[in-house]
Amino acid sequence: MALPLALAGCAMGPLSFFDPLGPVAAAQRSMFFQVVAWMSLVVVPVLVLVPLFAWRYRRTNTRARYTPDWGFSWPIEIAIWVVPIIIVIVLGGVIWKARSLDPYRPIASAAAEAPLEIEVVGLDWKWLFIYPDERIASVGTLAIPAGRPVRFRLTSDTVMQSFAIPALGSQIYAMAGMVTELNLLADRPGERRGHNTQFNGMGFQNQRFSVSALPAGGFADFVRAAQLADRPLDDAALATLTRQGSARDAAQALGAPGDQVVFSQVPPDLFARFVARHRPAMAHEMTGGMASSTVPLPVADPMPEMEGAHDGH
Amino acid sequence: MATDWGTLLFGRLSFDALPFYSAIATAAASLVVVGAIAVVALLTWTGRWGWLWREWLTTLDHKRIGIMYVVLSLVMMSRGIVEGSMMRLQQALALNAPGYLPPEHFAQLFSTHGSIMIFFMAMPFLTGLINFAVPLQIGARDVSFPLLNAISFWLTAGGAGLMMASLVIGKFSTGGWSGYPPYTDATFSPGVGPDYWIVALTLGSIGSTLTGVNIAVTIYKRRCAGLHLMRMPLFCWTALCTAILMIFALPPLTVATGLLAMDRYLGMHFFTNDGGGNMMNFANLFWLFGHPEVYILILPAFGVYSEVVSTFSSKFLYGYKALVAATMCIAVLSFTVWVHHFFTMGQNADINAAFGIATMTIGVPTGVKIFDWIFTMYRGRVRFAVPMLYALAFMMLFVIGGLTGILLANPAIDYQVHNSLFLVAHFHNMLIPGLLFGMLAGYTYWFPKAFGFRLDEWWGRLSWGCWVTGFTLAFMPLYVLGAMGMTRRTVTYDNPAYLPYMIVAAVGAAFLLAALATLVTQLAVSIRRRAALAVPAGDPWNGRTLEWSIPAPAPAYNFAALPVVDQRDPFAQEKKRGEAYRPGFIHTDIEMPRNTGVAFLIGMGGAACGFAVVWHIWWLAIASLLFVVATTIARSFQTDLTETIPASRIARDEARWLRQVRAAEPVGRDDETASRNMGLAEASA
Amino acid sequence: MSDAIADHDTRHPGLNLAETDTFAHAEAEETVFGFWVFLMSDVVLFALLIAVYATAVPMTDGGPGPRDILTLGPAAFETGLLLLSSLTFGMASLALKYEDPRSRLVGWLALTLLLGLAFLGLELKDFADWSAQGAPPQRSGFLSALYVLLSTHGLHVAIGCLWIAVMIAQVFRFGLSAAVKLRVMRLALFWHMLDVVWIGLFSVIYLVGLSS
Amino acid sequence: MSARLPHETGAKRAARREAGRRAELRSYLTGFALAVLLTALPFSLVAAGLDGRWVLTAIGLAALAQIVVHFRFFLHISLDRSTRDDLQLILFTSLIIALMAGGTIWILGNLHERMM
Ligand code: HEO
Ligand code: HEM
Ligand SMILES: [Cu+2]
Repeated sequence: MALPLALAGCAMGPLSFFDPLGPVAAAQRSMFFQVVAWMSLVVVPVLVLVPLFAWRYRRTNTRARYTPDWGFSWPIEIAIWVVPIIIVIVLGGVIWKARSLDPYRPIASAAAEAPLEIEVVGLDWKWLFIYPDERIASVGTLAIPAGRPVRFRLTSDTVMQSFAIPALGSQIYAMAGMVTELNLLADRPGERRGHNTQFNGMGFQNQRFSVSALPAGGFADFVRAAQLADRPLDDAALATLTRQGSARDAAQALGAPGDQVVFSQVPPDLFARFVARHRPAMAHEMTGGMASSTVPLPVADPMPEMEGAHDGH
Repeated sequence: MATDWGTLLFGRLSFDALPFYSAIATAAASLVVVGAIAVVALLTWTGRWGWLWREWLTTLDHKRIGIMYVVLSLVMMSRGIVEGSMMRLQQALALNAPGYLPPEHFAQLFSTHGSIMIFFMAMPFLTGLINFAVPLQIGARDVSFPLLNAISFWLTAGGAGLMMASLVIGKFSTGGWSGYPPYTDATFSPGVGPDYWIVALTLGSIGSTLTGVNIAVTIYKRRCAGLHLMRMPLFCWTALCTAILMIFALPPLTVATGLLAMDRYLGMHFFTNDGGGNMMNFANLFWLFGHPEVYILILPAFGVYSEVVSTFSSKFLYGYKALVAATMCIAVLSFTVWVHHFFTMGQNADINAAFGIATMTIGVPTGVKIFDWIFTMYRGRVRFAVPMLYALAFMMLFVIGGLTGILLANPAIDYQVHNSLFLVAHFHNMLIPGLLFGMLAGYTYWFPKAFGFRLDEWWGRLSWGCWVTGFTLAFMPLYVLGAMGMTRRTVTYDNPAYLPYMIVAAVGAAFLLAALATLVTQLAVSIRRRAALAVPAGDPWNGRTLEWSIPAPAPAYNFAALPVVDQRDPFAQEKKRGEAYRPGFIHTDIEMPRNTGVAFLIGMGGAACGFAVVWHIWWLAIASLLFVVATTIARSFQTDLTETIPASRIARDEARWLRQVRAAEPVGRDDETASRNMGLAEASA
Repeated sequence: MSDAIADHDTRHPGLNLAETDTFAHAEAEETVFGFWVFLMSDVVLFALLIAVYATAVPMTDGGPGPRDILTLGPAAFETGLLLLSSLTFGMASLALKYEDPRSRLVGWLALTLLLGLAFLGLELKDFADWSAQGAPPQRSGFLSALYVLLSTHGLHVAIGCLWIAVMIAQVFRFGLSAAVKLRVMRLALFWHMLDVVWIGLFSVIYLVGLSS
Repeated sequence: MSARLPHETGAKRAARREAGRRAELRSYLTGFALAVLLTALPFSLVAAGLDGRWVLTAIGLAALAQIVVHFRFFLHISLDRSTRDDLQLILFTSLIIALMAGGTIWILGNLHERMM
């Protein structure tokens, strides 16, 4: 099985870690093969011995030895316990080392730049990406600078979702009123895709987005263009976004072409307010108790539509 | 006011609940209704209602209850496989196209399919085999608590009935078999779907908890003289460990679904987004149950393989003690690994690593088992009868699923393939070649003991071929799709690279449908040929354990005289010493529990209560609950609960059987599948 | 059954009938043991509810926390009632074992029943008081967990009360038959286990909640 | 040891019964007294408004001790050879509870720390 996967390589498409764009996914891929290789040490013998013994000791083969009362042997016994134990110890070591791939752990990079902060809000059925320092946001597309680590902080304004960009690395859940973290790095420019992997309703299959790892200059251009574009993330835009529908639906409603929208003039504490909607006490801590953090989000109550779309009619 | 009366009487139930929202749903519902009407008509036509009531609905005989469990399981399996195939067809058609299933219907399908397959196919199947075989293998006349046994069955059947009802009245949950809130909370799923899910699972899990208690106590307290624990057949060991897992692993499920019900019905805040709810509690509770559950499922299958490999290799089981130890290791370890189902939730790397390593540890005893079976074949005389074919296919395919399990157990790799079709491939790889093949092997193996005739061999092999081909084609491509990033529970997709794999998988699903069809055909053919396939002497496979030492079908009281055992594989040893088939010296009267409708009534009362709760028909909920309580109390005032089978009748039965044995011609193993096989094995195997 | 049963060998928890009723004692080996196994499953359920409660304590959503609504007095009183009921059930068990006059057994059972009902009454009063103070179970995750944990135990007590009533009826109807004895023995296990569970509950909810 | 020695006279048997009964009564009363004590102790600590880690420890220990008392005196679980079966069952249950409840608190505590 490993072989076709390895051969397939880049043919695996834009959602696969078998065609990695960053060190985390690359490490995961190599670990995948490592585990397969170690496991083969015991799996291959099984795949060989089962047909071999079944055939050699088939009833019609009267030449084979027959020892009906034999039922134990220390050497065999020791081998079948000890070899797997050793493999488990080795693979346990692999796991122990792989703790460095903890999604919360910042990724070191050659560039001394601080990681780019991106805040991610899971909506039905799209992700809202907020660049707090740049005061821009996007839906349906995620642009990141290649070579600079990115630190995502995630929450959800609806049910649980799981944020994944396989080519870059790990996925992690996003839940309402809570914040999870994810650190990723694209080590070279490229185009890939990301999605939600946790079923969350009837538009789940559309919750995908494009990922562009841009060269440093390209990213700066992206930010500048977004800031200049006159599409503020105001209350009306937020109300549209939080309505159920895909990124394409949102883009359409906002009069943007295609399935992506980029926003400017993002309110500074938008993410905190999304969190606060579901856990008022928390936003206080996040923003150092600033009063603004408890200002309710001016979003339309999504309840009425949700009823229909989640439960169907 | 009229509307208030309507609500009072019918709760949320209205004509909108009928499945006219899509042609396919209407068709499925009609099929259920037509099927039910057909069964009722057939029973009335053939005048079998009385027979059904006396012989089956009121029975407390562990063998019949076991058979009813298996029948229930096969019925639910048919639905589950059809649903699985419908999803495969959808995905084969869904590249940049809506396919033929609307998303909501697709979501109901994976939810019902998963819930049915786990709770109303796999659980009843293994419970049925355990019920049927364990008392026979330990030389007992019944389980410890026959009435409780029947209650467990009827509660489970009630849960299954609600699953079927959800097809006709209202809709099922769309939250998957794991039903994660807040998606399944009232805010996001205000309909009846999750309520059906909660109620059906609750009935099933009460049934399973009670079964667990019953089986564990039976094995502890009812073994025949001389049958020490370390002389028990391996199937009994796995049954014991499964029972213990049921006792301790089902409470978390009850808590999880119960608290979700509190959220939904009483507006509480256990798992809601707001109000201080925390869905992570649900994930934690669900998998505290969910992980041991998969070992509840697999252990009895392991037990069957142990019996089958030994019997069809005509050899002592290799490494009996190691197999026992490995079984116990698996049972205990299965409580220590649940976090691997939510590595991506956010807990720290140390916790993930600890649980990842613990997860891999289970591979060691599992591997020991596999090698033990391999070395059981070594220097044996292997016969490729249907149960053995299943065992061989299992060993080859299961290790691949085990390998992918070890991959998933590595948190860093799981961060990638979690929620992908890679995971779906992994668990079907465990569930079909592991669990289902084991159940089918057990079904084929013990069928003659239940009904007195073997299953047709040719159709059995054909079915086996379909299962193996179908599984391989339907699920191996999913590993690749998962690695390509395709998520589970996806109704449509836009990546053309997925399509070829999806088509192969759909072809595989067609084979699996054929496997189901051949299984049914096999049963029909075997019933028609039952005279030629009869094995009245009771030992068609040259068996080694106690259940083969009695007639087929086994008499209601199992053993004319309770056996005494002095070593492992007692019947094989008896045959070897030429001591088998000796008449008992003295026969005594046997007291057996008398049939009663109480269990049936309690089960149906439970189901009615569940239905009423789903639809908020509170008067009915209260009435049926009171009915269940009253029935229980009334039963406790009944005396005269047993009936006596006179010694004379037992002696007569036994004499008749011994005449049949003497009349039967002993067959060698080459003629095992010929109609000459009357269930008497030649002395030299 | 075997001779082993004839001596003091008990293979089940609870009352040992070996000296007074061999027949019931032999039956008990299986029946009472089975019920005990079931109780273990039930205890796990409570342990999980307690764990859920522990994780829910901070989830007050700005509403009342443990210190705002819990009071030690009623808890101590409820604890006393349950503890006393354990003793009265113990007396009932002895009356059963030594085949005292029926009235004595019934008397102890009835007393236990009263104590159980009093406990339930107090618990319901607690619930009513808290709800009146703006702390109903719908207020927050913490309060949901509190009510559900307490009322699951309460539900068990209620079932125990119903069971006691049924057993009183059965004593009148059947006398001290083996079946009745076995049922009372199982009921005893149930009742005592409820008290054990209560130890966990009052320690975690009231004592830990109100200390520190 | 056996209760039914065939040559035992009626009067002797009655006396033995009476002795057995008194012993059991004493056992119940002892259990009750210990349980009251082990309840009163932590209640009074908390009522006195004491706090700190040691109070929590004391509450835990008292609860544990009281559970043992209930098992020993009311449920008649002992360390005798013959009752090992149920003792093992209790220990296994404790193990499961430790794993499940302990694990839950550990994991959810960690999640709480990292996500809220
Ligand atoms: C019967 C069912 C069954 C069985 C037996 C198993 C067995 C195993 N499972 Fe699987 N599983 C099953 C059913 C499921 N699993 C799941 C999910 C699941 C996940 C979570 C993935 C995720 O959600 O992201 C992990 C980590 C594993 C790991 C394992 C491991 C390590 C084993 C081991 O027990 C395998 C052991 C066998 C081995 C290893 C092969 C033989 C051993 C040899 C040859 C010796 C050498 C071994 C070593 C050196 C280790 N499983 C889910 C998903 C539920 C859902 O999300 O809907 C289901 C239903
Ligand atoms: C025999 C033919 C079978 C087919 C064709 C089949 C097919 C499928 C499909 C298509 C899915 C949905 C995958 C997705 O999420 O995209 C699925 C899910 C599932 N299947 Fe099967 N399956 C089969 C047998 C079984 C058996 C025997 C079991 C269990 C004993 C089982 C248990 C499950 C479970 C638990 C799920 C997950 C449901 C969920 O996502 O909540 N399946 N299956
Ligand atoms: Cu698992």
